[in-house]
Amino acid sequence: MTPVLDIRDLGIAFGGLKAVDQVSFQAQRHRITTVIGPNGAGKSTLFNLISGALRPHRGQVMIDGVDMTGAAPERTKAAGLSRSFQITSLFPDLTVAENLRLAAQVLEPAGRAFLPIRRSQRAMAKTDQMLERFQLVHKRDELAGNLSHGDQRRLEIAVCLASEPKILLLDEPTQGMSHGDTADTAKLVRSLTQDVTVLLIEHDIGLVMSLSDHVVVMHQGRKLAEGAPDIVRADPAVQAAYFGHH
Amino acid sequence: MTAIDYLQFVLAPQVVNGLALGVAVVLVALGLTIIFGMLDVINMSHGEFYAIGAYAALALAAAGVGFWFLLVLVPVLMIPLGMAAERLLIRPVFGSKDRHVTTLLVTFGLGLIVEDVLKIIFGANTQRPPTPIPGASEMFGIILPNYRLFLILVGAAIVLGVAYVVYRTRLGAMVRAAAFDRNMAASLGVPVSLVYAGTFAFGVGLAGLAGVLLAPIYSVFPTMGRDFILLAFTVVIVGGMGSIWGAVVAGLLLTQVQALASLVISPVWTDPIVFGTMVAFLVFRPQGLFGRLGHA
Amino acid sequence: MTSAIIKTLIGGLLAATALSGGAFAQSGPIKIGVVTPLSGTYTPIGQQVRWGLELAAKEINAAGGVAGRQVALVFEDEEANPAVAVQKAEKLFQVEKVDFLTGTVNSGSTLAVAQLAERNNKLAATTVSFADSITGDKCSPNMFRVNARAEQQSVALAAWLAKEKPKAKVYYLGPDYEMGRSTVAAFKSSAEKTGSATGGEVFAPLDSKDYTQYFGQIRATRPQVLYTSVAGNDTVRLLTQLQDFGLLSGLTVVGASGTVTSQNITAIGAAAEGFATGVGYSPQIDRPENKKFVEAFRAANKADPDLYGADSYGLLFAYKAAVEKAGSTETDKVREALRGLTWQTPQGAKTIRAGDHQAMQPMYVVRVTKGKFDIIDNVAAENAIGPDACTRF
Amino acid sequence: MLQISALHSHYGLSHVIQGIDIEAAPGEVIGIFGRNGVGKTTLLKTIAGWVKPSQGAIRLGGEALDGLTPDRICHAGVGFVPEDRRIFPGLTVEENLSLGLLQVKGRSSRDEKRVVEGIYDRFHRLGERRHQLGTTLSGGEQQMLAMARVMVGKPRLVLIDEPSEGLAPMIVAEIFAIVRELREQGAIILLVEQNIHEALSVADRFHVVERGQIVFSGEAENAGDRERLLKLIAV
Amino acid sequence: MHDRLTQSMRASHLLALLFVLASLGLAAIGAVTGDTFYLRLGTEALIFAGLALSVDLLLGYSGALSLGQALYFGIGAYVSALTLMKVPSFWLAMAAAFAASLLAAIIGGLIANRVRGVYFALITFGLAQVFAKVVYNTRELGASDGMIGIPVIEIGFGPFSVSAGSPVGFFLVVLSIIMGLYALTAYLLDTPFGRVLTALKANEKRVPFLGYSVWRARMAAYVLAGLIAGLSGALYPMLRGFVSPELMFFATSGNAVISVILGGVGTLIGAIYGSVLLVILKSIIGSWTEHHLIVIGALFMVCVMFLPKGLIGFVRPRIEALLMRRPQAGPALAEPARLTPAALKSGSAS
Repeated sequence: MTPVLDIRDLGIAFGGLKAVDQVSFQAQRHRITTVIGPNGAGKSTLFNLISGALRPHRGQVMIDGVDMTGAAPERTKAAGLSRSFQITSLFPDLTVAENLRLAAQVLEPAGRAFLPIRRSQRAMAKTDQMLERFQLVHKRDELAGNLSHGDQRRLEIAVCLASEPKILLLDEPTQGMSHGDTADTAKLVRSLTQDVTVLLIEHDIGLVMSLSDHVVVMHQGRKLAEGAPDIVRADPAVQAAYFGHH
Repeated sequence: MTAIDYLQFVLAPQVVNGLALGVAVVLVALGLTIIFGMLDVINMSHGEFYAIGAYAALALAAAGVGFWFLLVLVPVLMIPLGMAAERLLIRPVFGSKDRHVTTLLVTFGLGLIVEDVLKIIFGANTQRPPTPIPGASEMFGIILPNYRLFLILVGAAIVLGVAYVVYRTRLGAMVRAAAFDRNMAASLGVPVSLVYAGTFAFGVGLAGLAGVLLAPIYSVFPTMGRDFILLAFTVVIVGGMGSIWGAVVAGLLLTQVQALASLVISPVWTDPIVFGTMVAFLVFRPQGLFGRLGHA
Repeated sequence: MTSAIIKTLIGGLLAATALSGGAFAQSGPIKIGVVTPLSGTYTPIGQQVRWGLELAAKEINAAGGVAGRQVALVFEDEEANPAVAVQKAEKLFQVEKVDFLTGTVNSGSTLAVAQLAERNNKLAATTVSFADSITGDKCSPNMFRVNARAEQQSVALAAWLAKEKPKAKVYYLGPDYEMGRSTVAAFKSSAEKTGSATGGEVFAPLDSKDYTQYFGQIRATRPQVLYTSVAGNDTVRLLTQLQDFGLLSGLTVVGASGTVTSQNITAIGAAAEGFATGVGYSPQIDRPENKKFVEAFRAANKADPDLYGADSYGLLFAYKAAVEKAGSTETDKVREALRGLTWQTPQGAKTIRAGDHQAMQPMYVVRVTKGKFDIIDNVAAENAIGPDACTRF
Repeated sequence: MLQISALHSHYGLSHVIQGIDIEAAPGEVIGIFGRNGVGKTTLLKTIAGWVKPSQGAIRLGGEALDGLTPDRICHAGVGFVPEDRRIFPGLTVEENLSLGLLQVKGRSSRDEKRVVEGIYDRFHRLGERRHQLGTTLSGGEQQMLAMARVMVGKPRLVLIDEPSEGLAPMIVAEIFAIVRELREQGAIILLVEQNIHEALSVADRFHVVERGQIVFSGEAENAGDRERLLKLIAV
Repeated sequence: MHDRLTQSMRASHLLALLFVLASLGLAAIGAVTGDTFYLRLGTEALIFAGLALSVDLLLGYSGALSLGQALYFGIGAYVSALTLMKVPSFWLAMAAAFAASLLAAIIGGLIANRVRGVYFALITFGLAQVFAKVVYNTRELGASDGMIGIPVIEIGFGPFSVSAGSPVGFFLVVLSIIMGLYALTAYLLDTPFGRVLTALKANEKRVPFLGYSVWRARMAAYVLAGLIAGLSGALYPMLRGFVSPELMFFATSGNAVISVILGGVGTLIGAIYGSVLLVILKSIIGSWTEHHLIVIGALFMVCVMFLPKGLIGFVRPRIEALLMRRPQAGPALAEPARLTPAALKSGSAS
């Protein structure tokens, strides 16, 4: 079986700095793959390369066996890849339900684009389903900009999921959350794997260890190690990267 | 017409006259580009500040103030006006999400008002202060009025002076630092909001100075603010928002293009050409020739 | 509920205007609408129009009015924009129920208002626009012109030029828009008829900042005469720049009547010296009627009248004569009365040619001497008028 | 004396600093450790005035800093070396340095010159490149410039965020030498650093931050505290 | 259950209905009193309301400020005028204006949509300026004088026909066309397609990651706005019988922007109310003083600074609140109490 996401030898440089350098790994279907690494390791840049926000200078991005290297975000989206952002990027002037519906309306056939939104039944149903699943039903008509931070982070994931992607890229979904919210979110992310493959950036090592099926460690743009959580954890190179050089 | 005649009577004067116009355009564009580069504000009322400068010069000259003193007095008088405009109109909307658009709209409204107020105070008729330096000089058969010669020199001096302040002094470093990185500059002790207001006022003062200098050549009337503004915007965009050298190069270049193009095609088409250049730059090189001063 | 309020409001508004407009139209004052630029670039001209009309109305009313009825002027600002002019003209016709309309300055406005007058079956006149087309190929049975059109001006000026500088080489510099091109063409044809040679021509964009870019061509051609038809601020710039560049010495500058006027002559200063143009009016015209008019105008407005002020002043007397002759303010009757009407104005008798509604008038050539226009030549009305090119009526 | 008590701040809607207390005396280096995204940077930004505290107090030598604008905080004696150095791109090395002089008011231009020359003596590479644009320097040189820019102002409190990030080990050692010099000048230093080993070599005490709160405080010299620290932020 | 956008559109529709009723009232009164001027002035206000509508579609939904929308208005007017002078057919003129403004908007969009924000504003400003200058100097188009002599046409609707010269008749025709354009725009904004446009203003960066092409959405909005402006412009020569280059000048575009700001950005109906309001204001101030620029300028600045959602933006949330309360008054009493503040906030915040 082909991996749902196959990253081959990916690289990009800004000026002289190799932000991502020869990174290769695969994400297996319905598994959680987590990218970790100290600040500036190139994790977010990697996400940008995969999702089409940046065009790589070298290497390939294969989604479900199809080469999507350098494709624009709307095309990687169409290929089944959905991503969230480290800094919440919602539509603050729209309500929670509208945010979700906007994402879900890609599910509708193109011909519906010019029919009233009420007729987009699949998108409407999906919206309700997402509200339910992410416990946002009672907030459906609130403006996304007025939600609490935790709710915004959750909505961010819900928006990504509303378009029924194959792959979900989550960039620090628990950033800025309280302990309780973090635990809830972890549970939520775990539950997502029934439907999708998850690629995660996360700093909370406890969370990474308990949640991930596979961990990729990045350091200064390069892949330092990869493997099962506890194997990676024991790797001395990884320890050194985190604590500095001796 | 012989080739020599063409060169002496047509081509050379065209280039020299284009230079004088270029200096005028640069003078108007200078304040505009500094305000844009520093504050990210498109000051649609810049032309009206230029008109205020010209009218102030006219009124003060009528009250017996000499031209040389006006060159200093008018810009100085414009500073508090600029400060007030920044404080009352720009700052309240400066933090809004659509700063570009809101400041553009607010200054657009201000321009409407100023134009009408000038008409109420000074009447609708065109006026013109006497040329402070009369006469003309001839060099190699090219006649250039002394005042234009003076304008070219003073224009160059002003540009150099402004460039010196901006690029060579601590004050200039503070301004540029605040434009690049507001927070970092503040953390080094730069009083950022004062610098912003001061820069806006400085730009307004420059517009006023341009008004004093150009009034004897281009005359004074209430709608004069619209005169240079499109060309000045073009110069700012082509030169790179906030770049002083960019404004100089683009101002001189565009006026030369205009001057030389008008030799071969109907002058009416020179506007579309200049404008086409602006569009081409916006589309293909939005940072302009020289990039920008900062991104506040 | 709100809609009800709006309805009532609008209803009241309409009812009020209907009352004020309709019921007293025949017995009250004769209303004359003036749609003229009171803001924007043409404001100075609009001001002269206003002053001239106000003075005439005052005098006519003091002398018992028109056919015993007082004259009331209703002003509207047209912002030198035909779209606004038409809207305001319609307001004057429909709401104010004016009997007659005047005041438009730019020819676009005049033409658009002429068409509106036709559709409203009212009469209008211009005292400023001099585009030949207004009483030529775009003539209208409802539009009259009491000022001199471009061709009259050119004929007079060319006749003088042939005497003053026979077979001179003339260079033409016009503003690059319809008016500029037609005035240059008109003068060129008149001047070539009287023996002048054409040195070259150039059209500068309207609102040019700098005319120096054309000076090279002018110097290279070495003309004796420069004809120009730029106006307003553009003239100030052109002439002072010519002076600054030392081009005025040995060059006779002539131009259209709107080129140097009382609005910009002060700003032009010494650079205006020697400028000659063909006009239908000058404050210097040595007639007692004119002296009286100039004095009254000065007393009222603290400014000299120029051709716009004088022609606007004269218009009201034409209208008065026509209404009194027709014995009515009805459009058809007044139109008939205006056709062929001869009446007295400060500058002498004018006659409206029935064929194209263009006033025939003696033409003067005036030249700036010491900041004032001096009359230096004149051409009889019938020699300047030119052929009737109107085919519509 | 630095006193931070019950400090809270928000970044947008996210409640980043959730009640932090820190005290420090002149000449003390305090290490602030913790994983990414726990609020270390926001803590420094809040002290520097880039982020307005939503609650709590910051006092330096008895003077209240909370709620002041960054330039007022600077003049109160706070120097800030932020993450990514924030060298002004259009300014030369010397101009970058000269802005640091603004912190001390009323210095004569001769004094200022002497201070700058002192910096060039101390950092030869900056002296050699004084007329180059600051951004043309290498990462290590930029970090030196950022620290020198603060040094010339004689601050009482220096906030340093990740000075060793992305730098080669040799340069990291130099950077920490500068931190020591600052300490010797009598400044209080708050040091956010991922390179725990280097940081502990200069720090007197440290705090570990997790989700906006201090979860552990210890002495740099105390072996037990160090062990606890490593456990807390271990991979 | 309706979402907030649908809800605020419903409030807009109520205001639109109110507008139509008031207009019909005016028409009725006008017909009774035999008024011509006010009806024709109203017609003109409606035509310019179409232009304002197109500005609002760009500014209020896709977030792009066009300072040169008069370009398409002018193209529509000129093409309609040229057509009418050859063949006096309403439908042909509208079709020609449609085609011409479609073509022009595609070309203009390809140029202007390369940039954003303030650059977009400057490019649209310049495009209109240059094009207006060219028209101003083209003799075949009447140059600076414009073109007169556009015939008064009969507008055929199957068995009926209305004369463009009839004040009431043409007022009603224009009213239905402009309100039709409003309805069409409002309809489109309530479709999945329209929601993508709305998303552009809210957070353009996120849009491609939801699977929509930003460029295509911006182009669609631009072309649609160009068409609305062009079709509105096509009506102008039918009303006034002439066209002049001033229709494309900045003053025309600027007035449309002022109308939108006055009425309320992003409300659609606000553009229409704003346009009518501006005409009334100008008419009142114009007869009182020639210094109307001061009043308009000051009002405009006040709106930008203190009433960023304009008059309708001020009124509409109240109507929304009313609308929300009514249908849910029965079963869910708790619901409206919680929703109202949010609905109110949506109007004044942001």
